[in-house]
Amino acid sequence: MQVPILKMNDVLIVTLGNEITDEEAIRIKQDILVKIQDTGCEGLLLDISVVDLIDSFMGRVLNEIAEMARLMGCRTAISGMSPQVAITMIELGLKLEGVYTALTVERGFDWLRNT
Amino acid sequence: MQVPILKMNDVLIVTLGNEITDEEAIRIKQDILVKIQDTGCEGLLLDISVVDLIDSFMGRVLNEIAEMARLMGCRTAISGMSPQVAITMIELGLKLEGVYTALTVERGFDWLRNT
Amino acid sequence: MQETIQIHNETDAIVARQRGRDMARRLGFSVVDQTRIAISISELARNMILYADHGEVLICEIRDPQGEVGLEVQVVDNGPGIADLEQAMSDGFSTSNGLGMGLPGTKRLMDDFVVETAPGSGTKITIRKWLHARYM
Amino acid sequence: MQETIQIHNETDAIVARQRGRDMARRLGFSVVDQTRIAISISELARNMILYADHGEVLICEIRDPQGEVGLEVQVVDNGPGIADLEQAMSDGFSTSNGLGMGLPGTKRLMDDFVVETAPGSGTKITIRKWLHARYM
Ligand SMILES: Nc1ncnc2c1ncn2[C@@H]1O[C@H](COP(=O)(O)OP(=O)(O)O)[C@@H](O)[C@H]1O
Ligand SMILES: Nc1ncnc2c1ncn2[C@@H]1O[C@H](COP(=O)(O)OP(=O)(O)O)[C@@H](O)[C@H]1O
Repeated sequence: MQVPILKMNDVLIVTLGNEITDEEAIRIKQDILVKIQDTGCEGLLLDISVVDLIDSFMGRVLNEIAEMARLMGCRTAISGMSPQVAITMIELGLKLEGVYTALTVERGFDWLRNT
Repeated sequence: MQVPILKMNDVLIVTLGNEITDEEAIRIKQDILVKIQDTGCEGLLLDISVVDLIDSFMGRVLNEIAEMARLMGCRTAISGMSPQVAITMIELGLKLEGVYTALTVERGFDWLRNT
Repeated sequence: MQETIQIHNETDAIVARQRGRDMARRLGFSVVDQTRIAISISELARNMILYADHGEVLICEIRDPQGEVGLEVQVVDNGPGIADLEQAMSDGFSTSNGLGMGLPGTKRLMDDFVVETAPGSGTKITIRKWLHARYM
Repeated sequence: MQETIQIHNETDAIVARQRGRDMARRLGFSVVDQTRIAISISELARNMILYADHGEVLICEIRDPQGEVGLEVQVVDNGPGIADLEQAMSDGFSTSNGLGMGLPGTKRLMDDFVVETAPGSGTKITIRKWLHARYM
């Protein structure tokens, strides 16, 4: 799966799918970081509205992307987490730290543009 | 116990009662998160003015609700904690982190509307 | 005054903490002390359900040799007992992914805190609060 | 209803969790419970790949003596087994710089969680979720 990265008003928008393998995760990370460098965007929006669960693998991928982007000077927002994903993630014991969370793509986008 | 969730100007208001069992806690979490998704509200106000103690079970429930709501992009404020609840909670060793606290429902509501 | 509450589930634990609060109020304890007693009963009764399945809570009025009034709670079960008490009493230690604050926190909240336990012989925890504590 | 999925790589793990979710849905579990089951399968199947190279996941409908409907998942491998199970079950413990949440987290998510393992004789983990849990 090649994940498309959309650039809109200095924000990179990535829609993450459900079934990311280790290899795809590595590619996504690289693609995003290269794109941050190429475009100079300071905001990254990860939309996870179609993601149907976050297990420890996926939680780690999200945390790593956010941390790597931050090291490059780019802020990350995550949008669209569903109730069942939020509940099970916390019950499993996972955390998403240092990431802004937003209900919708629009709100995540607005936050990234205004900070 | 079915906990009513009130929606007012894009803030969800939940009045928590005293005697919440494990099962009720699970239901309350789910009901609140689904309501966040359905309404798109970005503020959640938990009023605990009638709660007469917060033990480690109740502390965990409050922390979990706030953290789950945050993952979805919704901020939580807790209002109305009485002095005896605050004192005993701290003596027991519990913390409420990442939650805004307000003296009254009105102030919690104002804070959620203005941030 | 003395009361015994059989504990099998969380609803019983809620009843027990309410009874403790009521008796504390009748004995003249402040609202903060009533809450300290209620929260302690809640923690110990929940532990009992979690680790020993069931047991009982006894709440009674006591007097010391000087006539000082106090409230005593005994939380008694026939569960597995606690093998390493020192470890169990330390902040944050839990065998159930709990917060590990129940035992050390209850000790902080009360004036007296005594545990009698051995592996295989159950657990009895006695806690007391004095109306006019000589040391707090 | 019963299904067996051979697990050799992560794509198989993704298939297995999807099958678990599908069966849970057919049995009438809520979306949250479907997700609890799918995430548990994902954690255990990934552990299997990581620590035991390969194995299999069995998913089946079960009934208890009272006729209560449930879903059972068995995750079975012939890997090295787990020497210190208590340690492996504690939050944050990992021999692979993992998060160490897989086993304790799965236990929190499910109603029943049973591990059979010994060094050199593989690992079998059985987890269950009941449609109407009597204890949650
Ligand atoms: N009644 C009991 N019977 C057996 N073990 C107990 C009992 N109460 C407490 N324990 C043990 O003591 C540990 C610490 O208890 P506590 O401080 O209340 O924290 P928590 O309940 O969050 O684990 C428990 O994890 C358990 O192993
Ligand atoms: N199927 C298995 N075979 C052998 N060891 C295992 C297996 N599953 C788990 N373990 C051991 O248990 C430990 C804890 O597992 P877990 O809680 O899932 O955390 P993590 O996978 O992040 O290390 C692992 O680090 C590993 O040592």
